[in-house]
Amino acid sequence: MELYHGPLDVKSIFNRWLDEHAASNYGAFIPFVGIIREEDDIEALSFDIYEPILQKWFDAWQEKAMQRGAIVKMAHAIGDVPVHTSSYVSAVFSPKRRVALELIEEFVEDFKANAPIWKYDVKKGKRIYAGDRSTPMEGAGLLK
Amino acid sequence: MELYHGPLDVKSIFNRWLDEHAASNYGAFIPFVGIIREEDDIEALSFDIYEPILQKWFDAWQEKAMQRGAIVKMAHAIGDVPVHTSSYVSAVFSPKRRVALELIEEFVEDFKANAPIWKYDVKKGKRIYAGDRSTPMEGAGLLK
Amino acid sequence: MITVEFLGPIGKAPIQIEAKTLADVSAKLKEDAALKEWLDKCAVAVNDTMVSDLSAPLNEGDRVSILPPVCGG
Amino acid sequence: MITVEFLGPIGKAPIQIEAKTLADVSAKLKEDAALKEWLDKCAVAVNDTMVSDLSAPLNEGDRVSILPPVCGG
Repeated sequence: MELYHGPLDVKSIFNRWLDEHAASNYGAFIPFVGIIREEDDIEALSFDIYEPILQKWFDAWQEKAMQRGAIVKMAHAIGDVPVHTSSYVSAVFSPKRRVALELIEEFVEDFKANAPIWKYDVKKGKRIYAGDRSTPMEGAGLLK
Repeated sequence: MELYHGPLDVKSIFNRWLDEHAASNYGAFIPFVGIIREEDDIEALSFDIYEPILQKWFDAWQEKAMQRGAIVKMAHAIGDVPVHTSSYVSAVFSPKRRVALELIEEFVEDFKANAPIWKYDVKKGKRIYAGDRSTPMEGAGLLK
Repeated sequence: MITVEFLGPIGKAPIQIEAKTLADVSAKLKEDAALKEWLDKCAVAVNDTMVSDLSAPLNEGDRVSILPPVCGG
Repeated sequence: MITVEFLGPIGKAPIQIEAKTLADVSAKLKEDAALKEWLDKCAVAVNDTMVSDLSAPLNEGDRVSILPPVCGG
């Protein structure tokens, strides 16, 4: 798992992951690249991350992937990420196509729902919590 | 659609596709990279392609993707592709994550079933048709 | 005359035959025992368009392609 | 004493309180009207492990994290 301040250098991350596994004998590699869309007059999105729990979430996924013979990779931005740049890259390497297609979907969707990352719109230099696009994590409301 | 003789230069294809759409305002980019696995004592896989029908298949998919606000990309190798190198790269660019995840799966699976491409194992320099791993195309058996 | 071409692993040179429909093509190809085993699992295109109707008329100069089972990627 | 920290957009500094269980933490946090609206939708971790049991005992020095709705990617 890799965290960066500011936008991701997608090409170098992708190229490095490919090099790392050039001889690992995986048959399928599926990256997912998330790019900040220009919409609603935002200049950027901005992210807070709570790393200890994100790392545990990721490690549990790595375990799950390995049980299916695959591995997962992930990079995410911290702080401001301008429109048309990337905040998030994840990937699956797997011996087989089917497992890779299933895993990338499950991994990305679970990431959206349960990775401890908070998103803000940046408008005129101000950070506004994207509460309406956010999802309560599993078990939310315990203290209510 | 791009066809190459021999293995694909995955990095340069990926980097070029990213550059082409750097300002297209897509929010999700999902490539699929197929890599030749070392197994069954093969040195390489080898491919025949019938381009006119592949192009039509691809154009129909592009149409379908555009109706969902997305686009598809594809590169494939012709001839021999040594183990641990890539024969196939495809991708979806889409405004939204969900459409991208759905399209890449449908696109890759339909490609497997209906793209006019024939695969051969290469063992000791000999090309052996991979008939047992091949799928009859839609409408097969018409002339039987 | 129409042309019949055999794609990928079939490994047979194109042939020219007289045929008014794909049913005629089918009858002609079945005369070749080596081809017969392929026909069960092959799809068919006419002038690079996939077809599913045996009785559609063929025209002089049409090109029929025989497509064996595929496995791209 | 245990520490309660508020992650992401809640924007509140950590506090130290006496609590034997998360039920005690809940009672204490509800005294703050500004926090009450968050509690409905926040998940909870103890020492960086997500928890779902209000009655599990807390130990001296434990760290309770309050996690508001997320949106990575």
